[in-house]
Amino acid sequence: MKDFWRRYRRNKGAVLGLVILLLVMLMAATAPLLFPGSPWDMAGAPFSPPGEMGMLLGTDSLGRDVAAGIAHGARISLLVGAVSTLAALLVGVTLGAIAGYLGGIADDVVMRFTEFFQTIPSFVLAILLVAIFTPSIGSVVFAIAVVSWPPVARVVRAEFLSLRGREFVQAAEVLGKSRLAIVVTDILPNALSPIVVLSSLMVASAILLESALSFLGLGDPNLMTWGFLIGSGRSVIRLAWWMSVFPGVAIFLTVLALNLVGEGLSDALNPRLARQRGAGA
Amino acid sequence: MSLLRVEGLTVALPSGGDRPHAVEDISFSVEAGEILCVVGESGSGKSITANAVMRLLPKGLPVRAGAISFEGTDLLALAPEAMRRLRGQRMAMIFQEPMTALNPLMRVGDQIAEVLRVHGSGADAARRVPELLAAVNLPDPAAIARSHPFRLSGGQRQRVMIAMALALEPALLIADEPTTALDVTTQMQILRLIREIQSRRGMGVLFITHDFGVVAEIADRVAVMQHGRIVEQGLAAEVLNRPQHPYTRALIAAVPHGAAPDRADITAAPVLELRQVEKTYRRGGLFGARAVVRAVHDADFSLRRGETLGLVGESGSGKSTLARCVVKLVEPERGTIAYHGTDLRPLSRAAWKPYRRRIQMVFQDPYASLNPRRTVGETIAEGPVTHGVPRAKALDRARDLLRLVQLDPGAMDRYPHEFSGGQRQRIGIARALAMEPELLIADEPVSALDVSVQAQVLDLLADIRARLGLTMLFITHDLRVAAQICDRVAVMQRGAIVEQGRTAEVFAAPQHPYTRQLLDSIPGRGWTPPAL
Amino acid sequence: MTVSRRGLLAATAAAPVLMRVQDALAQGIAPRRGGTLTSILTPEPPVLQIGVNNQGPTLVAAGKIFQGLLTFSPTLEPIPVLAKSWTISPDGREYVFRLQEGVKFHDGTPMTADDVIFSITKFHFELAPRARAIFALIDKAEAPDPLTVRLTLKQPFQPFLLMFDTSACAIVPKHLFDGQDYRTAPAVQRPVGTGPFRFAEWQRGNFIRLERFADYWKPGQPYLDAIIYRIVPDSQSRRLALETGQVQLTQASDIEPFDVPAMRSRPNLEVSIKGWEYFSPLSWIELNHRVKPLDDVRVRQAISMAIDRNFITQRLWFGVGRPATNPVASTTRFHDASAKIAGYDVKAAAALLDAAGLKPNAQGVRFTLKHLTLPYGEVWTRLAEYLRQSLRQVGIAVELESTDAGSWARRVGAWEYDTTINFVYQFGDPTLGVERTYVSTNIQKVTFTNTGGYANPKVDELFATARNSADPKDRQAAFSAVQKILCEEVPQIWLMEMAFPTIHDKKVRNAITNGLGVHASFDDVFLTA
Amino acid sequence: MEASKLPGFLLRRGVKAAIVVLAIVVCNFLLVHAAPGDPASVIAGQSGAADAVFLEQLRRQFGLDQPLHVQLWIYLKSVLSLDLGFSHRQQQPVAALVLERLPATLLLTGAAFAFALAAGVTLGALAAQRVGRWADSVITVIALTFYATPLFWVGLMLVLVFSVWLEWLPSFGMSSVGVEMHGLEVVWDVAQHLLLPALTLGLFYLAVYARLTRATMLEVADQDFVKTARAKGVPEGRILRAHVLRNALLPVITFAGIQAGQLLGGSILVETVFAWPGIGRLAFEALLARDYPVLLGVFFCTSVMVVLFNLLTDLLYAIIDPRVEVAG
Repeated sequence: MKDFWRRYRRNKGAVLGLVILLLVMLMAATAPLLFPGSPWDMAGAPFSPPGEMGMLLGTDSLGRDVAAGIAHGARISLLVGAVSTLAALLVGVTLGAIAGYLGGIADDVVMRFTEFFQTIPSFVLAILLVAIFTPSIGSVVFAIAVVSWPPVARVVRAEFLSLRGREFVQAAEVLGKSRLAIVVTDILPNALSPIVVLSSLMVASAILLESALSFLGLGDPNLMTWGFLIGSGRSVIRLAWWMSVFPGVAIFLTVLALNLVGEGLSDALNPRLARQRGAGA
Repeated sequence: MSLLRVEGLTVALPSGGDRPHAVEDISFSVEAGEILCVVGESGSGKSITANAVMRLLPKGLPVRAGAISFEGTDLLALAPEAMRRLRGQRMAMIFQEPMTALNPLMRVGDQIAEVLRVHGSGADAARRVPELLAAVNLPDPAAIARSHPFRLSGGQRQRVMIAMALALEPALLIADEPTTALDVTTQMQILRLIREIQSRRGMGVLFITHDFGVVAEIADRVAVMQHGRIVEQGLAAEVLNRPQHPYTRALIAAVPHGAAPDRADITAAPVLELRQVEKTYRRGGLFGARAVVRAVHDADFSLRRGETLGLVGESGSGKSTLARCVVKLVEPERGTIAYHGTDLRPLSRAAWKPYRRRIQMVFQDPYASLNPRRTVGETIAEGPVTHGVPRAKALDRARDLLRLVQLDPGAMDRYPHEFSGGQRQRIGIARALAMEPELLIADEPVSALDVSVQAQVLDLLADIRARLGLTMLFITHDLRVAAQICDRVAVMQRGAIVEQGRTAEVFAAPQHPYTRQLLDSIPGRGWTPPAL
Repeated sequence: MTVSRRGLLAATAAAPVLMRVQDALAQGIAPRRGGTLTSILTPEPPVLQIGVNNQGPTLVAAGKIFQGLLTFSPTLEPIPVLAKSWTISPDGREYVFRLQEGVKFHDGTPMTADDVIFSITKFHFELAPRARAIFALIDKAEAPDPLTVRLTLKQPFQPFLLMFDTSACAIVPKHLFDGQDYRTAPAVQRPVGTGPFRFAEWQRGNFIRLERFADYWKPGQPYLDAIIYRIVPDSQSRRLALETGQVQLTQASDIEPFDVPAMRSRPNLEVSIKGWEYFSPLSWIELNHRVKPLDDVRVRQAISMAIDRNFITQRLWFGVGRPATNPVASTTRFHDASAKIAGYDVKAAAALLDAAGLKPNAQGVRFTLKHLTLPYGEVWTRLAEYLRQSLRQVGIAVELESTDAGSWARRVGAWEYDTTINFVYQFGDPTLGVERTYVSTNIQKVTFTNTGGYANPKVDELFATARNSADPKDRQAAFSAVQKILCEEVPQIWLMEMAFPTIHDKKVRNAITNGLGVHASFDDVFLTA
Repeated sequence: MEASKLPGFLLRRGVKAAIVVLAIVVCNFLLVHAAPGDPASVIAGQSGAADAVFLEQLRRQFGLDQPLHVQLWIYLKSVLSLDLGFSHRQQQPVAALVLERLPATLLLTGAAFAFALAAGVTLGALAAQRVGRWADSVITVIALTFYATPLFWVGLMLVLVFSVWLEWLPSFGMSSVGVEMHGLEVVWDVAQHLLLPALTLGLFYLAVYARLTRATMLEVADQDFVKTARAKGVPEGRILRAHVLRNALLPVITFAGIQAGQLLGGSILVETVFAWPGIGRLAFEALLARDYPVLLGVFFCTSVMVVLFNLLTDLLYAIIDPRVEVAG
């Protein structure tokens, strides 16, 4: 653990990312304190630019505080990102494990299935799903999960495939351990690091996906999200640039942070790659 | 003036290494028309020396001191461009891994032609390439030139590498363990090839190896390296037969002497009997191109209590597959695997479980055979625990076992990566013994280890076998090793056992031509390590 | 700021509303032949055949291709178009139209009484529900001569004439439809009418091009060579197109309300909210009376009083439109200004809810309502959000459900909603555009009927009287009465008399000359040099 | 691999592709029909007023009175005869609608893809070559930035800057209408309209490819055969081109193949922001209007395109990498 952190620290970008991420989380956590009441409350005059009338980041077309929106939106965006990623991991890891460990026909079937899901333009699929189950946080999370598990399955499968052939797994077989025991105690722990790295990136893309959906008006109408803010600010971008610019920046920073953290993790988890990445990134 | 002269060369290691210098103050020279073997165990700095001469050292390993003069010019002072012009033209290099040393996407011919091209003689590439391929005794040079590397065998690729190296008739050839990855027979051919070409052209050769057999085979002079220093150098005959430095002596002592011990016949009841076991691999599924490989067939043998049977053969001969069939890691299509009379082959996973205690296995790669995420203690105790032994008890036993394999019981709570290859192999053995097996299957247990370590592990195995009365199935490609440890050997070729019998007899009077070929290929078979 | 004020002044000063060609001449501006008018159409209409589709965009574009017998002034006086003149029998049952001479369809065939009768009694009767409802009153339709049409009604129907505008009853060529499925006839894809412009080209998702019809029956007209409607789904792109002069005219909801002030301040642009008198759309919060406690009149009144209609008009629609005062828009006939709904008063609203026995809980919530957001764009979403916040003030929690046009229509049609927003055209006369929402006889599982399920015999009776009497005075009486009752019972929460900004380059003249504004035929529109 | 083996290879992949397409068609059909709201009520809603008679008429037209499996069977049969059904909302055959929009999308995605790949690989290679130096850092940061920025937001910002403030480029549409243009003028005009959308769509994938190229190049650079080349005295420049880059491109190609579908997805956003008349927007509008036939058509069309594209990359791969057929 200690030298993990040491290796992680070596990647300056990753540290920066971690700091940003922590700040965003802090903001999400303290949103109700920073901005008491609902982010939907009409707190000031519509379209007042940043700084004016005590509105740090200005107000929107109904005089709602953009800053409040961003703070409260952080909670939802992070939540959606995390939950949908967890769901995707659940599906992806299970299928990937089955395919990779059992191999043969099981592998074939699962992989065809995965390929199939990767062939459908995922964003189109996401839109479709959300529309079918009517926009709500549930349907959004579901849609994101559905379109983001295939990469996990592929990675996990590859890992399992290679680990299955490794001698320590064969040794476990020879010791007479049960399949489940082997998967759980021998293979999974060694396949973890790529999954960890991947999931940090998945949270990032989940947040992007959510914002894209909200942008197209497919977000949960009762929840304040960054995507919604941009969506509502988009049409007035020339009247009130701050409405879409600041949430955009928020998304950018968060996603950036998650990516940096992801790189840091992969550096720390497999030093070989870290050397390759060199001082870059 | 020597062809190559290295003086007081010191190469630094990146900080945090186990020692400050990879190579420290070494001096040697290579004359035109001679072969200098630099011999040493892994980490002795021999490869770094070779790369330093080519100035192919990674940035992490800067040259700190010393001079390298080649044909009178100081290489270390040379501008990169000038150095590039020397490489491939005056001095060439071949590497250990023929499989990865060629660009997979480039036709072999083009890769050879590239050497000519980049050194300005691309004009006659069309003519020279086939010549060169012929010169390294490759059949149908034209065809080979047109094919991609993945179509060639390891030996063929190494020949291609040599052809490439010789393309511009360099004065110096640096060979970095060029035969280590090859089978004995191929290795012998390559060694002969290098020898022949070198003498024909009067090149100087700097030959890096860890195998004294190879040294005995081709070296004119030898330099022995330990921990980045040359501890002894001199004429091959001298060093091999009258080593002075204790380290050299130790190394040579460790070389398996190959003389088969003449043991009494074992007449005990057979523990394991294999009959008509067949395993065939079919590659490619619904959409892939099919390929059928008969991995094992006609490989009957029986193994009596207390006996050690050696399965010898080259890679791909099916020896490992056969061994894995016995422990159901591979499931053969037909045949019987009778263990004390009961056929194990048809048994289900569950039905197999009780036999797991009796039959255990030691694996080849000490780095891959231990789960990096569990402590040594757990690893060893795991087996018994799976079979219902209380954890505490299993852990105590594990401690004893560590002692048995000559490791400090303090190792219990440490993780594999904190151990050296030899130590890991001991842990692997301990893991197998924890089950108190009757039959131990050892799959190339020492081939990944350095000579000295190899010797220790072999002794350990011999000792344990004697103490516990183990029956052993010992898989190896190294005939010297087989000779040293096995009562009987079975020689495998392309999935079949072509000859088996008492070790001494097989070695003394091989019946099958292939066995003979194998024996002829033992490097330095003319040389018997002196008893020290 | 000063700039924009000057802009405003300019706008009012030079308002071309109702500026007919002769007025222009009087002002010394000779109508100029030639030039192409580029405008915008959103959303892209499915087809340009009025009748097969009667959505706004279709009417705007097809209004140049097709013509009706009449059109209407801003005060809803009939203006002759294809009908040169007309007479109505004293008993209000016989209508005789004299048709214009020399009117040709775009395929060259002359338009005759046959075409008119076909259009009325067959084409629109089958295709358009609205038309079917009213033309069902026609007892006999005859053509004494090729240029005369006589329609005899089963009973007097005073708003009858309002049905003869292009948007309600465009005259189509009989020979291209008779005996075919009107929806799939080839002519639907290449519409043929009598209008000043003929259909030329349609690159779906890109643009529609109409070109001057040389044989148009008004000599020398139209003035324009062509009209191009570009399809631009993004509102900001639309605004940009207008500002950069890529288009010279926008209408309906092309330009989002919040952009209107900026447009007003542009010296080269003309902003007008006139030209919707015929349609006079009125928007309201549609309540489902089947959902408790919405059946309680006090609750409805409370909701109505909890909403600040001025905020909505000023903040959301930026002054485009007027706060609604009663169910009949002030621009529709028989509007009674004396009937008014109670004004914005949060305290009173809360009191009413208390009276209704709906006490707030710990979170200050009396009860929760679902609100189906109208999926017609930005501003409607904003409106829903505004309603949620302002109703929360009086202790009503509102949960928004966002949906797409499809589901919205389905759910409203199937009564599967608590509250939603709705707006309908009034077509100039309460009988045509208001009645349908309140009479119990029209409670159907179909959109734009009395989906709210409000039922009041008195109201039914008064609407019936108004419908059946031929005398405007009697009708006015009935309508006034019904307006008073409705203002008391607030079956729906009327929000705004909607208006849509028509914005055009000052070079474009006569963009709005009657009560149908941009839906007009544009045969007198011209571009100044 | 040898040309002789190519047909067989293509056949195998072709069969595979066909199966996938079929599966997609069925799946799309079921998905879209799981959606609430039938098209009849939609049109009823939008035609301003409606009555039960009218609704019934429509339902019959749409074949919505048929049971689902019958509708599926009908759809499949017609799809196989390349008839994608009839859009009753648009009063047009779906195939016509889709094909009408297809070129625009192909142009957009094609341009974006080409740009992303070319620029991405170049930048990635540059970064790998100068690993650890400032150029590398700059490129990495740029890549990361675009990688982390929402597509539509980039689009908005580009419009804000280049159309609104600088007024250099048109902000929407595919061509200026009503202006008489000939030959090169048209091309130039379309190019101007194409620039911003293609850029928006391309930047994200540029980032992806740049990162990927850099990583793989560094990985390849570590491999033995590169060292061999050095030992042969091959100049660094040539090593990079002939040995490292060529090998590093393989994973990039594979990835590009997988990405094709995502690219199409992204085009929905971009086409909406820039009013680009392509199938992406058609799909979204069709969805909001519950225009089943069009949706099905668009999905069928996109999936076919993706599959075809994968086929293409497979082929390319097979040509570049001799080992392919052994890989099976």
